[in-house]
Amino acid sequence: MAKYEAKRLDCWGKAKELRAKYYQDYKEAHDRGALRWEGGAWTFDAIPQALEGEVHGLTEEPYGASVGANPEVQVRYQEAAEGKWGCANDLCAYLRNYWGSIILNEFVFGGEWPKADFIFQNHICCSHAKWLQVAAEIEGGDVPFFCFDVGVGAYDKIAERQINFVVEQLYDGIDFLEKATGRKLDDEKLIQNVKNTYDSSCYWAKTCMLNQAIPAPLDEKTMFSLYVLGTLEKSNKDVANFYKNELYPEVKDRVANKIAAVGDEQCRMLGDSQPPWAFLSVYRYLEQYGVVSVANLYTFSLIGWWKIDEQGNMVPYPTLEEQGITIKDRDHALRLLTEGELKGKLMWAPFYGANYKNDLVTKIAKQWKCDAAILHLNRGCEGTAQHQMEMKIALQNMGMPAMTFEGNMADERQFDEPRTKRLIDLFITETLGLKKVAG
Amino acid sequence: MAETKAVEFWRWPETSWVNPDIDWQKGQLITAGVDVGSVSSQTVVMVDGKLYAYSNTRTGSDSPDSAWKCTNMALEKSDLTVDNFDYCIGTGYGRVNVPMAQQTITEIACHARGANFMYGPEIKTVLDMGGQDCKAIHCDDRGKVLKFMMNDKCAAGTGRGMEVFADLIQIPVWEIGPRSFQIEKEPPDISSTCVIFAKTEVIGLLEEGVPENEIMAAYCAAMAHRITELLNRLGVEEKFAITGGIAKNIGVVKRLEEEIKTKSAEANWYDPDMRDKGLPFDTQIAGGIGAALFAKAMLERGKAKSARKA
Amino acid sequence: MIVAGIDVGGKNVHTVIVSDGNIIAKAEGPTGIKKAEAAEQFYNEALKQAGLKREDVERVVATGSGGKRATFADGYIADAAADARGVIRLVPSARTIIDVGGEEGRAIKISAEGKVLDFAVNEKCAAGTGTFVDTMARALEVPVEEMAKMSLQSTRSIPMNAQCAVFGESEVVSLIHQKITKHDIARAVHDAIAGRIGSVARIVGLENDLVMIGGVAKNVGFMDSLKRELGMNVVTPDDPDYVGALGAAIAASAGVLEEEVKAKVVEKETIEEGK
Amino acid sequence: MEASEILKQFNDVWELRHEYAKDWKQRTGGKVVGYFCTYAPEEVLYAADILPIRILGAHETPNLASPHIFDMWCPFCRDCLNQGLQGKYDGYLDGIMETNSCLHARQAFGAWVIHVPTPWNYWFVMPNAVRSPRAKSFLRGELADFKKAIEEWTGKTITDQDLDKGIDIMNTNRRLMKQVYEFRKQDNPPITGTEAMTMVWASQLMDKREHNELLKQLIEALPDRKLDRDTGVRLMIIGSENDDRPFMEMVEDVLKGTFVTDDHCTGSRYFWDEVVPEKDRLQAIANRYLDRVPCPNKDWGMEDCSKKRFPHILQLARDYGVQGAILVQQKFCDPHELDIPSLRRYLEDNGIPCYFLEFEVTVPVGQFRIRVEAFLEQIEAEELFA
Repeated sequence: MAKYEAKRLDCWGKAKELRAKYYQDYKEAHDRGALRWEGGAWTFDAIPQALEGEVHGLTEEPYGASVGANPEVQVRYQEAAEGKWGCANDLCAYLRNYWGSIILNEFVFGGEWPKADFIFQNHICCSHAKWLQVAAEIEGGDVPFFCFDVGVGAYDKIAERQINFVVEQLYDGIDFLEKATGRKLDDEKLIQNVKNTYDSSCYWAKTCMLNQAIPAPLDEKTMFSLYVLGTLEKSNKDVANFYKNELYPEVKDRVANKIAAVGDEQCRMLGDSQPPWAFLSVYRYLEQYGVVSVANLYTFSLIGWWKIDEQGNMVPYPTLEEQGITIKDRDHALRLLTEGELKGKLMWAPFYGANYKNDLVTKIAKQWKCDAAILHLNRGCEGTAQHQMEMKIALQNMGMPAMTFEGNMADERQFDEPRTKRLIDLFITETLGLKKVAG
Repeated sequence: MAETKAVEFWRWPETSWVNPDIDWQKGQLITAGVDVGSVSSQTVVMVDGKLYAYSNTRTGSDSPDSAWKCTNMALEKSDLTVDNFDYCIGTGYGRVNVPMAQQTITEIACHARGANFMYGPEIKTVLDMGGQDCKAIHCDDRGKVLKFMMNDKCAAGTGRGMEVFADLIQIPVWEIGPRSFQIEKEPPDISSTCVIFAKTEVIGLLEEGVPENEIMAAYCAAMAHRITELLNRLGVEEKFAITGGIAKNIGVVKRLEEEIKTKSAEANWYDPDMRDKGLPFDTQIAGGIGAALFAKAMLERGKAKSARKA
Repeated sequence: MIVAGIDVGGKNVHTVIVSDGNIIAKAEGPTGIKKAEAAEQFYNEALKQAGLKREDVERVVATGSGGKRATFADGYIADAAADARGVIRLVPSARTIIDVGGEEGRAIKISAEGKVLDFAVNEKCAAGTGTFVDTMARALEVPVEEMAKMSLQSTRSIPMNAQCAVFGESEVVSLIHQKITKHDIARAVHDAIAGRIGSVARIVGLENDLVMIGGVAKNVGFMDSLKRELGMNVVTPDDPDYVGALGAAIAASAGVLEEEVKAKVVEKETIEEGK
Repeated sequence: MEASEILKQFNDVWELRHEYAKDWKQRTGGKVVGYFCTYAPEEVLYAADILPIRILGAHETPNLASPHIFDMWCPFCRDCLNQGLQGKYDGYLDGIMETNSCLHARQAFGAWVIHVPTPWNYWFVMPNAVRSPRAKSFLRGELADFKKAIEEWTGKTITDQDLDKGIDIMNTNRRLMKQVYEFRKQDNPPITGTEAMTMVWASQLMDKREHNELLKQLIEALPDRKLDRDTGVRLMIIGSENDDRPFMEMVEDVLKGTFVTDDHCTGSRYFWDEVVPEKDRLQAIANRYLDRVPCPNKDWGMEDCSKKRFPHILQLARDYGVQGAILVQQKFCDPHELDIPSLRRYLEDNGIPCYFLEFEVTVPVGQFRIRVEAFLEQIEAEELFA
């Protein structure tokens, strides 16, 4: 008999539906005279999506992850990138999936590779700008390319200069978009898109906050398939509505009724970085011991916006309503968008030092009442794998048992499943002293 | 103990041959190539650019000894001696320690040149699978290297890897190829081609009772796949020839040809004369042949003087 | 109470029979390919030595990478857990364990009670394993024991890039070609592995007493290199390669194995549902 | 002084870098600041009479680094951290800084700040979008903050005159090293690639005022220097950083090749561009770092997928009569891994044969020798064929 009632999310189907539609739209865009653009999960999609007429984007990381979830395809794509293009096999695994997909002219959701009309990217880790720069080269070198820089400093260092630098680049970006597409940017659309971005980003954070409850209403495995919408098109009305009006209320309701993600929750786990997508079974494996992955800086702030309050706690970034702001014009919209991303996206802080990551991760461990940490040393992504060993030391210093396992989010050749399970067994039964839960 | 007993499984038999139709005394230029590889060594002796004698032996831990052992074996059935060499070039891993050689040239250049001699001028791509290196080479119709690539700091898919494997399943290395086709159903994947981790995987399969032949098929396939990755980086241009020990492993060669959708040149002499006489064709002597031919070229072009002592 | 512990490693099987805390018999031999049979064989051998029959043994616990193949065992315990139990029994002051086996090198941090607090394994590479030593010995054409002694006579240290076992070989070959003495090469090999193991050990932290177990602990050349690498004393119990088996036996006398037995079953299920 | 004598002095500084810095401190009583990436604005440090030194490799397997950076990170960065953890910089390094460079160097810096006792540390936000016109004013602002931070730390205000001094020291050093590179264009260069690179290492490790004096003497002496060696194949080495002496020596001493130029951040990429003086000194410095030959990480544009660095490399290759290029990549170095497939195609399409090598902390000379030797044969072997 499980400790708590557990049931799956009602809005689950909706999330899958939105995701499917996104890729479908991108694929068919040209048939409908719509524009196609490539960018990143962190690109300010609110801007290209504000061009007149119908526009559809394809974000590189989620695409790479979708490929990664399918080992057979993934290996084929990566070998094309490594063999035919000749890149190193330790580059970002998403990137290799993406390049391979173009080289083989295969769209993982069926059909040929849908070449974009332009690229609108932003850059913070070593790979972002180059990723699509090279993609454009492989695609024939004729895809207009724009990239702006958001690596201007950590959230606590954001002032006028940092915001101005990004906003000025965004103005250049708008000129680029209008020149490249011959379409005008629609300010009404832009303002609406920025509103939506705020809702998506802030309500995801609010939803993550709810996971501080015991039992946790969500486990990470589920959260992965939920935040993905925010990595596809956070400025989209349907996406914003999903987070604000469907997911958040439902999870709130689960907390009120003590509905758990895992009925036998007896150990709350902290994770780090992405999991090896083709091996989510690892989480199922943990559940046998009542171990539930409830928190992860990556899962929380890949799209979520946060701030540190007076008490030094991580709390959701205020929505426009909460700030009592109505967007006046283009400039106002661009500034608000930039401010939210630069101040709210704590995921970017580790780019400026291990101390930031240690600070945030230890906060999370405390606030989300974690008992242990299982850290995926992710060979597939330098960005999310920053300072992971330092972080392990920091967690152990606060008295939390922590284990690491090496793997790769999207290169199954670098993940040893049986061995990892052996290590997890050892950690859970010996270090944590837990037993498998009945049932 | 187990180790020493198993050793034999990874040993290719040693061979030597002397061309009965050539009287070396009548020859103008006697040149030799000694290829001391990390695993096996070959000595090739040519008289005026014609194959006179060769041997194929195991490399020991001391290169000069290996070079001598190999060269003596090549000449054991002949009255020709090292002193009769006009010029000798050393190649292979141990090339710098070949006592009878006046000069060294890398096995990349030598294999390309040798393949050109053995398989003919249409050869554009040469794959040389050595003990610890796998080399993909593009060359012109003279056998001159235009571009080449070698495997990285991982020995997966090298001859040595195959030997460790043979050692492990205790099947003579020369039997692996043929037996890898005697299978009922498609073999399981061996994902890790790392010599050591493949080992763990192979043991796993044996434990699950997967038939030995299927496991050999799996390993050959894995190896062929690794080589394909290297060839893809360079790009395969017809005609394509394979030299070195692995060319003898039909289990890898056939699967490789399927993967790259290119047939490799038939393992026989391009020179109709040699072909008709049925001269023995050993893919491992390509390096030695190339070296011996370079030696001849150096003398003819006055790049070197004869070092003949007798 | 009479119990038995069986450590089925990648290379060798070790078996001990323990009566009221004392080892009364032990047997070892190559694992080979048929692990189950090997386990069976060397268990029987140990029984014979002890002059016991199976029914005399109260409980049998297996460990090691092939431990779950020993189906006749009453339970299974993870190898690091067995190491911890074995070491704390032999060296109560132990806080850090280094275990270098045929296929894996690992470091374990334990509490005074022998609880596993932290652990690290050298991932995905044979450098830093017993197999690496064997391969290099073969490249040098000397028995492992020989190579061990040789390296003690070396006077200089040569950095060796020991990433892949087979390339380690070719580096040995090129060192030979550079006319470097076998003594120095032997040391280079041991230094390389010690370096790798050393960095694995540092991940869990080097707390005294540091105990080295596993077959490689019998390699005097490696131990010399390891002490130099870590700059601290390293304790080696007698029969360091039997510690895992002993740990399993201790677990057997402690009982509580129903979990472990169940674990075998459940694991299979989840793997199926996994994909 | 004999050229060889001067070059030996560079080598000594490189080999005894810690002793040099300690001695410098003794003599001048000044502060020493370490940096990882060549985007560190050394002008400002010199303006404050601080000695900037680059944290470079030691080529020992970085076993102390493992608990802090796991091994998917660039071995060079782990090597750098390892020396800090070994205490090689204890007692003399007053500060350490990092400048938004690659993620790998950031790992080393992140761990350094926590575990290597260093009184002062600074994160300098060097924009990634160096090709964006908007970066100019932003970077000027960052430089102003940096200047302020140093003033607060040292208690000494940095005047325009001080900045001019800093700019002059750096520019002179750049100009002189470029003059030395000129000699490498000769048919038989009087200076080997190993020596030239040692000169650049020294420049990153010693007081540039002293380095400049030595450079002047070197430029005097080089015309009379004849090297008793065969130049062989004229090579260019291209990569991230390369302080791997055994490799350079293997190619130039054992094999028949000479590195006649490079694109490296322990080579030309470090010093190629000068500060163009402007009334607003900080703006002038900012412009220099934005306009310099970029690190691949920052080499992306605002309109298309063009790369600024490629034509520069090709120009160097042509100016120095390069016959072949060796592309060296530190294992896991993403910025360069991202450029190499494109760069290789670009150079080969322009008639420059390339060979690619992946480096680690220790170089397996045996394995690399055959590759390079075969590459040289590929370029030169014509003589063996009719």
